[in-house]
This record gives sequence, C-alpha cells and structure tokens, in this order.
Amino acid sequence: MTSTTIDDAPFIEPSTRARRNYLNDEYGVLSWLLTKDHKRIAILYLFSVTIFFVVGGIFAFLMRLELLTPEGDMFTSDTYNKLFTLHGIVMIFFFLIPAIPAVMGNFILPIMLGAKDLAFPKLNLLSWYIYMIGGTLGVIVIITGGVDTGWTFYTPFSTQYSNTKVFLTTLGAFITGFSSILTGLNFLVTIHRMRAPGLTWYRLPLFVWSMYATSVVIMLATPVLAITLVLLMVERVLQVGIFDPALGGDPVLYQHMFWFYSHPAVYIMILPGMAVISECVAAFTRKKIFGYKFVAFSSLAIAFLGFLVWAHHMFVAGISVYAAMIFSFLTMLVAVPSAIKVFNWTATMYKASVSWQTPMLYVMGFIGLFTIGGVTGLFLGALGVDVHVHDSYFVVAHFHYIMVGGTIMAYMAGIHYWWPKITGRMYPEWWGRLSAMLVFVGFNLTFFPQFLVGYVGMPRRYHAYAPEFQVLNVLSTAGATVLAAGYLLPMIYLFWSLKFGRKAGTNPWGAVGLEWATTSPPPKENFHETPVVTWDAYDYPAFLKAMRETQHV
Amino acid sequence: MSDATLSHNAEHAAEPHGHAHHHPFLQHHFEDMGQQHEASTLGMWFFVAQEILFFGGIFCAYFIYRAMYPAAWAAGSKLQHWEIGAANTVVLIGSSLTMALAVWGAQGARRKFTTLMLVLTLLLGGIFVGVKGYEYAEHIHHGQFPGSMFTYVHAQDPALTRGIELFMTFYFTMTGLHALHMVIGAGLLLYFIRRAWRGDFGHEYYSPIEIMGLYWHFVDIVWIFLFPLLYLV
Amino acid sequence: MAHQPDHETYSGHAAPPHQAPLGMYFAVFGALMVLTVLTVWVSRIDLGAMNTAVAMAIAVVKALVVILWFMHVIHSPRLTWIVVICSFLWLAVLFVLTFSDYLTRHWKMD
Amino acid sequence: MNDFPLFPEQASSVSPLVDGLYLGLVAITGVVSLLIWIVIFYFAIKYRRRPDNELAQEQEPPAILEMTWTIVPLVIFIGIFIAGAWLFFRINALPANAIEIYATGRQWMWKFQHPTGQREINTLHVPVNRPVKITMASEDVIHSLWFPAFRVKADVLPNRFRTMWFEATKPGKYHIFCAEYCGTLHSGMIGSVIVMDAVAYQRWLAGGSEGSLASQGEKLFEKYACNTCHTSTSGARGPNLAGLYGKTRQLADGSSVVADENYIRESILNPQAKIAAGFAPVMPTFQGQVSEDDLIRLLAYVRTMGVEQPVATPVESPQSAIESTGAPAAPADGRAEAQPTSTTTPGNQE
Repeated sequence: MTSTTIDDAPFIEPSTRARRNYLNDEYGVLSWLLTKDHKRIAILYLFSVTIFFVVGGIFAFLMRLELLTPEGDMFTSDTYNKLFTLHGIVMIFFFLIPAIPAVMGNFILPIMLGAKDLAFPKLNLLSWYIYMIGGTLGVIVIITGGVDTGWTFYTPFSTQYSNTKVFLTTLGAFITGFSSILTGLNFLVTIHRMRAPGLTWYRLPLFVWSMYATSVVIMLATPVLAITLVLLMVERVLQVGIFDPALGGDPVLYQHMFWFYSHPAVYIMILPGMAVISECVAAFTRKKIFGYKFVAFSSLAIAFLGFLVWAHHMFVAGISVYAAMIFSFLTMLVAVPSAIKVFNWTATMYKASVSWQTPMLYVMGFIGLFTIGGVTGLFLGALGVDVHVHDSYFVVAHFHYIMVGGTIMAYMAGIHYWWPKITGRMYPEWWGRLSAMLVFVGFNLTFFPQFLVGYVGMPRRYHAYAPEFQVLNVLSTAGATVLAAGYLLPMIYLFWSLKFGRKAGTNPWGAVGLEWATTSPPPKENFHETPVVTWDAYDYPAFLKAMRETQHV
Repeated sequence: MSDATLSHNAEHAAEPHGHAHHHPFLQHHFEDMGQQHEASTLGMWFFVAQEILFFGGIFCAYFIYRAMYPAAWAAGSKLQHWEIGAANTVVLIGSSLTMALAVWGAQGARRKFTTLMLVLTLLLGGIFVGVKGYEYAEHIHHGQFPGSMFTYVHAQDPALTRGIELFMTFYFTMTGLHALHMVIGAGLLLYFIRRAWRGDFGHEYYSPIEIMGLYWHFVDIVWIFLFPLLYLV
Repeated sequence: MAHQPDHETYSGHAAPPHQAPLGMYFAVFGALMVLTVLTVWVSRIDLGAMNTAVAMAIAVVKALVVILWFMHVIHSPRLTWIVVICSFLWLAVLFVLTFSDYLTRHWKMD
Repeated sequence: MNDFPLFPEQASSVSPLVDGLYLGLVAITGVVSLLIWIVIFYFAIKYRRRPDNELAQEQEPPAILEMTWTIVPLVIFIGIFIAGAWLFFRINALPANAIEIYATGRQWMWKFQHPTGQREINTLHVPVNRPVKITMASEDVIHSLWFPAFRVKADVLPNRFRTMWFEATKPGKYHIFCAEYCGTLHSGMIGSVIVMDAVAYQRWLAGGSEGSLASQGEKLFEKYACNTCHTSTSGARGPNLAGLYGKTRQLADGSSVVADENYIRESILNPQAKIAAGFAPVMPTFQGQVSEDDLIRLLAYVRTMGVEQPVATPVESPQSAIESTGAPAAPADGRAEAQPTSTTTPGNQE
C-alpha cells in the first residue's frame, strides 16, 4: 500500500528544521505534567481517555457476559446494576465527551487556525487537571463499591433510596463538567480571535465549524447539569425535598433539568464526530466537501435545535401530552440538519478520488451506522411508537448506534488520520483495515439484535430477562467479543508504530489543511513562520500552489 | 448566529503581524496586546454566559416550586428581614460602583485610585458576606436550616411547614452559591490589589481588572434578582 | 487578505480604552438606588399576582443598567452583544419549554 | 430457547396501529438507509483512486439538490410526527366506560386493586374486549408499568396519580415489566397480565373479596373521621363531597379546578394547597398517615359519593348472579417459579 501524495515536491521536509518538534523539545515527566503546549495536553488527554475507555469497555463486556443467560446467574443484581451505571458514567463523562474535543480538538484546532496555541494555555492545562480530579473521584467510586443509580441519577431513587456512592459520583461528574466548560471556552475564543491572516470564516475547515458548535453547546448546557447536580447533592446530604415527592418536590423537574443538559450532551458527543468525518471525507476523496456552507450551518442548526428537544426522553414520564407534542415536533426538526450532512458527505464521493485507507473505511462505517442510528431516532421521536419502545433495548441500540457507531467510529478515523501528524509515524495500514472491518462487523452483530429484542419487549437495565429474549442476547454478546478484538488491535499496533512505524512526511495523505503544511510532528510553536492562508477550505489546486510557492521562497 | 456577524470578527485575526515593541505582559502566543485584550474579555464573557445558565437553572426550579406552593413561599419570605436584605443590596451595588471605578482607574493608569477602589470593593463585599453570615446564624438559631436541623413550625398554619422548608432549602442554596461566588471574588480581589499597587496596569494592559469587574458585576446582578425573590415575595 | 472585510477598525495595538466620564458611574449608581427603593416600596403594596411581575420587571431593568453601563456592553463589539443575548435566549428556552409542560399538565384531553 | 420472536403478541386495540406505524417507519427508513449504503459503495468503487484521478474533478454543487434533500426529509419527518402524534392521542384518550383498576408500584412489586375489592400482586386479571383504565401511583421511587403485548407504558410517580388504559383483544397471558430502573430487583419487578373471556372473568371476580373498593373506602372515611366535617349538613366545617368527582369547583382564591384524582389526592395529603370557596383552611394534613392503598380506597369511595349507583362501574353488578366456582383462575405458570412474589391472591390480605 502506498500512501499516495499528489506530487511529492511541495511536501519535501525542510530537514534541518524538522528535527526539533514538540515531542523532543523538552524531556522529563514534569515537562509533560506542567506543559502549556496544547499538543502535549492533547497527548495527556489521549492517555487518560484511553484508560477510561478500557475501563468502561470492561464493564460493558462483563454485562454482555451476564446477559448470555436469562437467569442472571453470573453477578448479583446489585453488581449488575453497578456495572451498567459505571459503564454509562465512565463512557459518557470520562470518555465520549472529552474524547474528540480534548484529544483531537486540542491538538489540531490551533494548528488548523494557524495559531501558536489556544487562547488560554494555562486554562487548558487546568482543564486537564480538573478532568483528572473528576476522574480520580470516579476511580475512587469504582474501587470503594460503586454506584447503582444509572448514569441518569433519577430522583428520588438517587437521593433517598440508593445506599451507594451517589454523592461522590455526582461530585465527580460536576467537577468534570468544568473541565469541558473550560475547553469549550478556550475553543470559542481561539476560533474567534486567533485565526491566521487570510483565514476567513468560510475558509475554515468544517472541523472548526463543528467544534465551534460543540463548544457553544458545552458552554450553555453544562452549567445547567452543574446546578442540577448541586441540587441533587444538597438534597442527598441534607435529606430535604428538592426533587423528592415525599418532602414536597417533583421528580419530573429533575428529569427536565437533567435532560436540558443531557440531550444537548448527545450533540457534544456526535458533533465532534461529524467534525472528524468532514475532514476525513475531504482528505480521502481529495475533493471539496459538497455543500460546504450547508454542512457548516447544519452544525450550528444542530447546536441550537438540540436544546429544544430534551423532553423526548420523557414522553411517558408524566409530562403533559401537549408538551410532548411540541417536543416531538421539534425532535423531527433536529433530524433535518443531520440528514443534510449525511447526504452531502455521500455526494462528496461523486466523481471523487476515493482512497480505501483505514480512516476512509471508518468513515464509510460511520455514515452507514450513523444513518441507522439517526433514522431509529425517528422511531423514538414519533410519539405513538415511543410509548412502546421507550426504556427498552430499542433505545439502547439506538444510542449505541449514535455513540459507538457514530462517535467512536469517527474517533478511530481521526486517530488514524492524524496519527502521522501527532507521532510522526505511520500506522500499519493492513492491520488498520482489519481492525476497521472487525469493528464494523462486531458492532452490527452486537447492537442490531438489540433493536429487535427491544421491540419484542425487553426492558433496558435488566439483570435477568424472559427466556424468549435469549437468542438475540447471545448474538449480541458474540458481537461484543468481535468488537472488543476490533478495539484491542489498534491499541497494540498504534503503540507498535511509535517505534517501528514508517516515518511520515509532512503530508502523507495529500490532504488540504494547515496541519498538513507543517512538519510531522509539528514544532513547538506549530509553524516555523506564521502561515498566510490564500486558499478556500479543501481547495486542492490552490493549496498545492500555495505550498509550492512557500517551498521555493 | 448570522453569517455576517461571524465574518465580522475575522478582521482581528487577519491583521498583519510583527510589531516592534513587546509589552512585558504579552503572552508568547498572542501577536499583540490588542489581540490579548480582546481574547481575555471575550473569554470572560463566555464565562459569564455559562454562569447565567448555571444560576438560571436554579431560578427555573425556584419558579416551578413557587408556582406549586405560593402560600408557603409567601410565608417563607416573611422569615427574612427585608430591611437587612435591602441594606445588603445597597452595600453590594455600592461595591459594584467602586469596582467600576477601579476599572476606570486602571484604564487611566491611576495606580493609587485603582488600588483604593479595589480595597473599597473588597471591604464592601466583606460587609455583605458578613451580614449574610449573621442572617444564616439567625436562621440556624431559629431552626430554619433545612434537613435534620429544621425544627421550625409555622405557628398559624402548620401545614405550610413542609413548603417553608423547601423555600428555605432554595434560600440557602441560592444565597450560598451567591456567597461562594463572592468569596471567590474576594480572593481574586486580594490578588489584584497587590498587582494594582505594584503598578501592573495601564492604558495597554488593564484587561485583568476589567475581567474582574465583569465577574463582580455579574455576581451583583444575581443578587438583584435574589433580593426580591427571597425577601419581598 | 483580499477576503477580509472592514479591517480598518482595528489597529493591531490595544485600542485606547474607552474612558467613560466619571459622572456616568455615579448616575448609574443613583439609578440603581432609586430602583432598589422602588422595589421595596412596590412590594409593600398588594397588587396580587402582579407583585412578582413588577418586582421582576424592576430587577430586569436594574440588571440591564448594570450590564450596559457598569459592564460596558453599550460600547462593546457586536460579538459581546451576541454572547449576552444568546445566553439569555438559551435561558428563556429552559424556562419556556419547562413551563410548557407544567402549565399544560392539567389540561384535559378532548 | 428456540423461540425467536420479532414482535410481541398483538393483544390490544392499539397494538396493530403501533405495529403498523413501526413497520411503515421500518420500510421508509430501511429504503433510505439502503440507498445511502448502496450509493456509498458504488461511489467508493467506481471512483476509487487510480493514477488518472489522483485529484478529484471539482464541480459546482447544484443548489436544487441541497434544497431537495433539505425539504423532502423535512416533509417526511413532519409526516412521521403527525402519524406518531395521532397515535399518541389515541393511546392517551381515555374511553368513558372503562373498568377502573388501581395499581401501586413499590420496590419491587406491582399491586393491583379491583373495584370489586380483589387485590393481586404481580398478576392482573382483565377481561377481553373491555377497556381497562389503570389509575396508579408509586410508594417509593419512579417505576414504569409496561405491557409489551398491549404496546402501552407509563411511568408511575410517587407524588401523583397517573392513568393509562388499554383494551385487550386476545385472551392469554402476557408480560408485565417495570421499565424504569428502580433499584436492586428492578429486573424482578415483573408479572403477568391474564386476559380472560367475559365468562371466565366473571367467574374470577366471584372469587370473593372483602367488599368493593368503595365500601372499603367508606370504612376508612369513618376511621379517619373524614365524615365528622365532610357532611351534607349546612354549616359543616368541610365541603360536602357528594357528586364532587369530575366537577369544576370554585376555590377560595377565586380560581377553579376540576376535582379529579390528583385534586382529591392533594386535598387529603396537602389540604392547604387548594381551599374550596367558602371554607376555612382548617383541615389537617394526612401526609404520612394514609398509605397509598388507603388513598386509593378513599378515592374510590369519594368517586361514588352522591352517585345513584353505589358502585363505580357496571361490571360489578352480576357478582351474585354468577355462581362461585371455588378456585379463581389458576395462578400463572411459567415465569411463576422465577418470581417468588408472584401469587394470584384475589381478595386476599397481603
């Protein structure tokens, strides 16, 4: 397999300068733990989110093992309840939300903007430390007995009935929220104020547009979760009745406030995935993204409309039928911008130069799986059907198609795509393709049966289930095994490539973007001289011309 | 956000670079003091936006319960001394004035004036928190702290007691979060008093004081809503 | 650079700070004091359900005064306005859609 | 084990409608998804990178295409919304002549009370082809009552009554699940609904009880001394409750309210919240003194007060007409072993 470049000439390394980069600029543990370099902070995040991904994955696998048989004979009910709770909390708060923004956003965003760093480097480091404090609390909870409320912490169960570590867990989630707020704030200011000369809004890569939308959602939604968790902690500690009906509160209000954050949080997780996909589609089709402005503004539309639909999680929770109508209608609206993106990505492949390298395989997987995840969202948004499938395995399958089939596929695509830029080494291509195939097959085998078993009537969060659900559950567990192999493989070969991978040039993919105009890995200040942008986003001829000119200067 | 407003901001980033003199407080990744100033004030505004949603959430819950338990809410607000609340409002708005004057002083490089105003702000903020503490002590003394310490029973209408406890929960949570913001603000003020006295601030570099001001005024605004909602229902 | 609109407004240096006249701050403070007295006074009159509305209206005016003059939004770039307006807009979404449930819960079907 | 169903039994009047909408959605979205997949693979193969297309050919996107794939999905989505909302209203519109059954959820069991006084745990007997209305509340955390075979589900809340209804169309035994996570034995909070034909149901009803729910409520009305104030005499301290249920009633603060289940519940537990016009707020609260079960009985009684027929639903009258055949419907087998609490105990004390 060759990593094709269009024309090697413009991308020849300026070899003397390239020796010094952000990785070998300084040495020692402290040079990492006290770094203010966004690229090094991204690496810190990469390690931490990977650890949490493994932990959350182990919880998931144990659950799937339990569900091989209907009787619930492997763990006790309490253990199983803790497993799915911790799986949800670890995966959502400590993996999915920070994964793409804090790893790839941190690394690539300032480079894409031609900036030397994010606007507030100290805040950036602080946000990693805050994340680690929240994460440490999470680990303490896991070690000292776990928590069994479900990741949603529904009251009054969480405040009055559960006797597990609810306070510590919510405190961890509360603290971690500030980490993402600081990251979002940093991105917004950087995008507004730190762009390179010539980099107008419509020249920005779509990654930046999506990150902008993500950051807006983070900034405006996360504080509502924070205050909700504060009220929950107050209630639990003082034993007063903010949400507890026995003391005068309304548990449905908790659900309103919780989902005001947690539905937009779904977009905090998927918008960065869309960001990565837009970059990869452009790079591996060597083509301008079809309908650039539609894709860009659909991100902003999702960010706004995503705030208007939260109560579709509560159609049977006891809200008024009229409010349910409004929320159902708005839910249908938010599906439109997602559909626009899918159509535009697909259309970009028309008359393109499609490369079948690993990131593109993940991209094709993403588009296919995200489509299924999206259209099953319509089933849940349609009120009459939701009454039946709400809180069933249908919902579980739906959001895993979005979160795993969408966000994690995009995460894997992005890791492979930017790996040469981050590390200066190529990953082994054939192993990469094998892992992409394993993930795709394993994923579908795991989660497609869950749609079926959900409609038949299996409720979610069930430790033991009726015997007629067993066949589909066995299929699902078998799929999970394949999926696990698909995720373990990259961890091994990416690590291997750090030492043995082929050295990567400045632009191994022949892609367009400022990150491909600097050396791999980039120097500490990202660019040897401040770049001037003269090309539109994904404009291959103009980018190549500009690169040739800078080389000949 | 509209397309026009977004592209409007491109202007700043797109400026040619390379200026001869470097201000001592210019960080390495900014091109000049102007970019640094705009970045930091914009960052603070985003922070204020997230604070608005943070307090907005608890206000939303407050209004829901207020609509559910109007009688208990009315009785609960009678437990507050509105005179103390009003006096504290004056103190806090006064501190906002001195804070605004401190920003004015920093912009004009008036070192002593700025420091004095910051000290006054700290003093007024301290009075506010002190008075708040006195009110808390009174409530706790009268068994009005929610939870196991809540021994208060409404004399005329005992049935209201449970609603009043809910009101007091909101009272303590809302004013507690507000007071916490005050305390954090006071800590920041101490730091800036030192820097102002040292003469760090001037025409080109006053954004830290301006940001401090934005924070302080925001905390003031929260109180502007809390006062009528908790004392005057 | 050809794509850059209207960049003549920005010099590259810190723009000389906009110095409001000192009297403005005292005028704003005075207005806030008057409004505080007004809030207390109105709350002593029984207007029924209107009491809350009036108290909130006065609080909104006070907050506006602080935001516009103490926080200098009135002289700030358009972006600052957008940030402020958006945050209150999102807060309105939280209030309106939450209340859309509570206020219609007791409506009967048919 | 070899059973491999893709649909639960279609056993209620709305089941075919829900399944119809579901299948319609499967068809529409299936076709669209398949098209996208085919197009992606077709493009990926046809336009794969070769030496002659190292760089893609650029072309201007036709604006009409963007508008098409914005507006067409929007129209389809709104169509889905309308279909879903229409069905939702149908599922929520209570029919007038339904049998009134009361349900209580608690960690981790379902209790059902019939108007005729029978009580059951984790099992519910209902007649076929008769609408059944369930009025329900929780004693502790939030639960959710789900009948997959009937395609209906509703969360059961601890602070108010909610109602749901279904009309079973096929005799048989179907699952009851708790669908809202409620703690340790959430997955054990399951049971069976047994749909019986009219004759068998009447036979089951005849299986004895301690008097109708309303008559049990009447006893409680005396036990809690409600009747000392709520009398029909003029000058009584409390309002006369005869004929109250379902009426619009004036409150002391000038507003008015419909006297439904939740109004009566609130008036017992938090009497100061809404004071009837012309009365002083003197009633003490019964919060913590009246259990959920007793609340249901009181409610059943208040609903019958002032109604000519002393019973709420017409189904009870033939009780004496049908001979008692001794054993009520046999306890459900099958899953019964898996759930020790599942016992059919019509008219039995808990």
